[in-house]
Amino acid sequence: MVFSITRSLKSFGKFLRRILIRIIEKRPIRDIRDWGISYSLWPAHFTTACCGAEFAAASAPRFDAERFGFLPFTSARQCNVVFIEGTLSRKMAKAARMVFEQMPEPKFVIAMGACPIDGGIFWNSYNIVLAHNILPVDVYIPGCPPRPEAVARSIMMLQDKIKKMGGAKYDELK
Amino acid sequence: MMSLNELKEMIEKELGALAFKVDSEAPNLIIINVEAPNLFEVAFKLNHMGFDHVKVVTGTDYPIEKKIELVYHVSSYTNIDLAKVIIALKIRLDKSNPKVKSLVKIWPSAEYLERETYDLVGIIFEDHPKLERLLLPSDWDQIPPLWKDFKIKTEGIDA
Amino acid sequence: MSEDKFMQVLIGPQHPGSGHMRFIVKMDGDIISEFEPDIGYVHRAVEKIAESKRYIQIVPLVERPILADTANINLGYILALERLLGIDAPPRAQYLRTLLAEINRIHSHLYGLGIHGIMIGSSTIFMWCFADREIWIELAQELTGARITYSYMIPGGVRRDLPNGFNEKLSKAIAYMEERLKDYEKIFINNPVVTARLIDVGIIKKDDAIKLGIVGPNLRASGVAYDVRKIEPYCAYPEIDFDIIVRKEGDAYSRVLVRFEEIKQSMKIVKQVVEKIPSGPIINESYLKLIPPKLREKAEQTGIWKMPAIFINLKPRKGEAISRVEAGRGEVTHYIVSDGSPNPYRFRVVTPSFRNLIAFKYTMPGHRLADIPAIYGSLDYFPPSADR
Amino acid sequence: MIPKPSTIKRHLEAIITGLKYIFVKNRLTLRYPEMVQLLSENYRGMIKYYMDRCISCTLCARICPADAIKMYTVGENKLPGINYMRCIFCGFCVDICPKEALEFTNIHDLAYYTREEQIQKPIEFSKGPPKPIFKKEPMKIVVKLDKSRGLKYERT
Repeated sequence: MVFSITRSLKSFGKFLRRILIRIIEKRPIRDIRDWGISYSLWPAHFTTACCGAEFAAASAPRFDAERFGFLPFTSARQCNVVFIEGTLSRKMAKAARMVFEQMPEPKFVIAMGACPIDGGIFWNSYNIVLAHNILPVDVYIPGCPPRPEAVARSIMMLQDKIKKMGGAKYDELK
Repeated sequence: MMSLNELKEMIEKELGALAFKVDSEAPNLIIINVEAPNLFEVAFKLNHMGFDHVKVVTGTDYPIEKKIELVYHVSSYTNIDLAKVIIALKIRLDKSNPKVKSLVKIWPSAEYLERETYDLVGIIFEDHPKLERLLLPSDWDQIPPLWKDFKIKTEGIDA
Repeated sequence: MSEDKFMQVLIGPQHPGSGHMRFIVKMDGDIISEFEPDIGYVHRAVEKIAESKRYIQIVPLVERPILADTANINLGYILALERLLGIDAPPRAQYLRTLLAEINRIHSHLYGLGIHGIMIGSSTIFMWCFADREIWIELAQELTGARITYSYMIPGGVRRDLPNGFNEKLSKAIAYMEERLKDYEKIFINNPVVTARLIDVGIIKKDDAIKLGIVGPNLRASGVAYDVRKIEPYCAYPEIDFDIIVRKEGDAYSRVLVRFEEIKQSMKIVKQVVEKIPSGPIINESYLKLIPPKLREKAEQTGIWKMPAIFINLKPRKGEAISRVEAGRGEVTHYIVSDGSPNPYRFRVVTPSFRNLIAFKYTMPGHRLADIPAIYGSLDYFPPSADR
Repeated sequence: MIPKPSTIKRHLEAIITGLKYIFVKNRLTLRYPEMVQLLSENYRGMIKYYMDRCISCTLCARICPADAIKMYTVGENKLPGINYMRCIFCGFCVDICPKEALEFTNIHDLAYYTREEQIQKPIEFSKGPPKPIFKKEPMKIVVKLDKSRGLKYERT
């Protein structure tokens, strides 16, 4: 008896969830949701290499990336952006993948600096991994290291991307 | 205040037959060539003289002669006279069997430097407290990367 | 039974208190009993790549690992290369090198202080240091044309002359900074919260410091008066008056203080450099005459010098050279083996952070888990520079 | 445990210093998309290429530390193209060019959605770097140093 009630409640919950997702995916609500996501991008506190110095400068007072709702956060579980700050070595690539998998959907990747894009000056090293080979990169920032302004621009570009094609990212949710 | 040559003579006298060649190079370098079996004793004597820390441990591969040259750059913190010079302690090892007694007991500062040299050049330091991979991933299965036969890609200037 | 007493804790690499490295810590309750740093997360094989590059191309390569302190590591490489080439920089270039090295030391120390601050929970000092660091970066950018990666020194000289009005800007920056450092003392250095966390934590005794071969401010905080700028003066340092800051305690707090006082000393050096700087060329005569006359004329007006084409094919003599310089974090040693070809046969660089790595292993045991960030920050460790 | 008077004094000093900065006008945030810093002439930003001045000497491609500049065959000539995915902005190519065919611009704040658009072949390279897009015309400012405020921004 109790068993059948819980089962029917469960299936009702599933049904409700499906309806809710359908409503959220509809135009006005979807736009509000995407707007919300685009202004609450929290990168995981995950420094892969030396670009972290400029990333720190970007979140420091002078360039203050927090104006975009961009707040570096400690735990990967509460984050939705992984910022590849410089070279990915083979050891670090495993960690990057792990951090990315720990994050909840929807999640985004920004590759900062020449090294994760195409190796930069280290392109012929035996120990580096390119970011796009292991992660779905959304925005690339060239430069070695990129200026904090470029970091701010990449955040703006990611916000634009989320607003324009946000829904496409959440196929897994359905 | 000791001149470079005086110091060189002093070291020659101190080491005697242990070192087969002592060179000096301006402005601040003294090069001591040592046979591998004598290395530990020479290091002990140098430490006793006041050279108290290791700056660099380098392994260089010479594929034609089938040798690996191991260099310890040693200097002093406490003695101002000795601090002005750097001693290069050189040993040549067979590439097929690059084994040498670790100097960590004499100079604890060599610990990570030797471990890195093991990792990247493949020299085995006997009696080292922890001879494991340091920089390379632990599943590295190729030859040591700083050997000359480990090739990395290069590109020309044409697209 | 005794095995059960210990617990292994892995910290990093994704952790705000670890940087790009991992700590394998064996805990006995709350006390650290064994501490093993696991590095290599930023190993990019600088030494191997250098063998495939020309001598001039290594100038930007050596900078990348030690990004917070590029001018000094650049200088070390150039000194070693100049020893092989048998060439010297003219006096004005020597002064300009000193100037950039010291500006860089200031913002490298501010970086270290800021990161240390946020590790022990004082985000105010992080914000302050990173804000004031921008002033020195702005000055360096004015001089070199880049924010952090200057690639300013080339064999036989430097690339750009002092821009107009630089002295005035510099004196304003120093005046501002001197006032500001007084507030730093009040809000961070003398703050009881900070002193409580740092005093008597992570002590490295003088004998241990020598035995472990640690370098830089960490060594000087343990009572060893070793500074390459005094022991083996290079560039303009022989003609400049400054003090080595030494403290006896050897704890985390004294390391912070040494760094803090060194900022003041660096400002003193910078002041003297701009006063004493001689006029004259900034590139060695033998390279200067290879620049086409038309470009040379223009360069004299703008202060932006061109490079001669010979730089692609620099061929030093056969042999080896070693150089040491005092970078912000300590002594950098460059060792080059040349076989007379345009590529180095073996290139070796040992950075201060790599030599300070050993301090982790021998300082941490006996402390509590919460002390790890306090000690780690005080050592001013920069993982990419250790891994190279 | 009762804290020592000196400890209380130091606590108070820290708090007062903190409070002081609430009132001191010491803001230095560069509100980026609205404000853009004009960089000096010698800033090593993205590179502009003048095809008519180029003599195809290949010096730029040979000195490039990151192998970012490559020589492309265009008609009979070999002309340089740049790969911004690798470029490290060291400026060696500009400094070694004997004919001043390469020039620094102070564009430095670009990001891309794809990798492909970051490779510039000679023709695109000669058109100069892409201009960053702003939604609103930004305020151009120059950075001045100030004795009491540190960095100060002035409109041009």
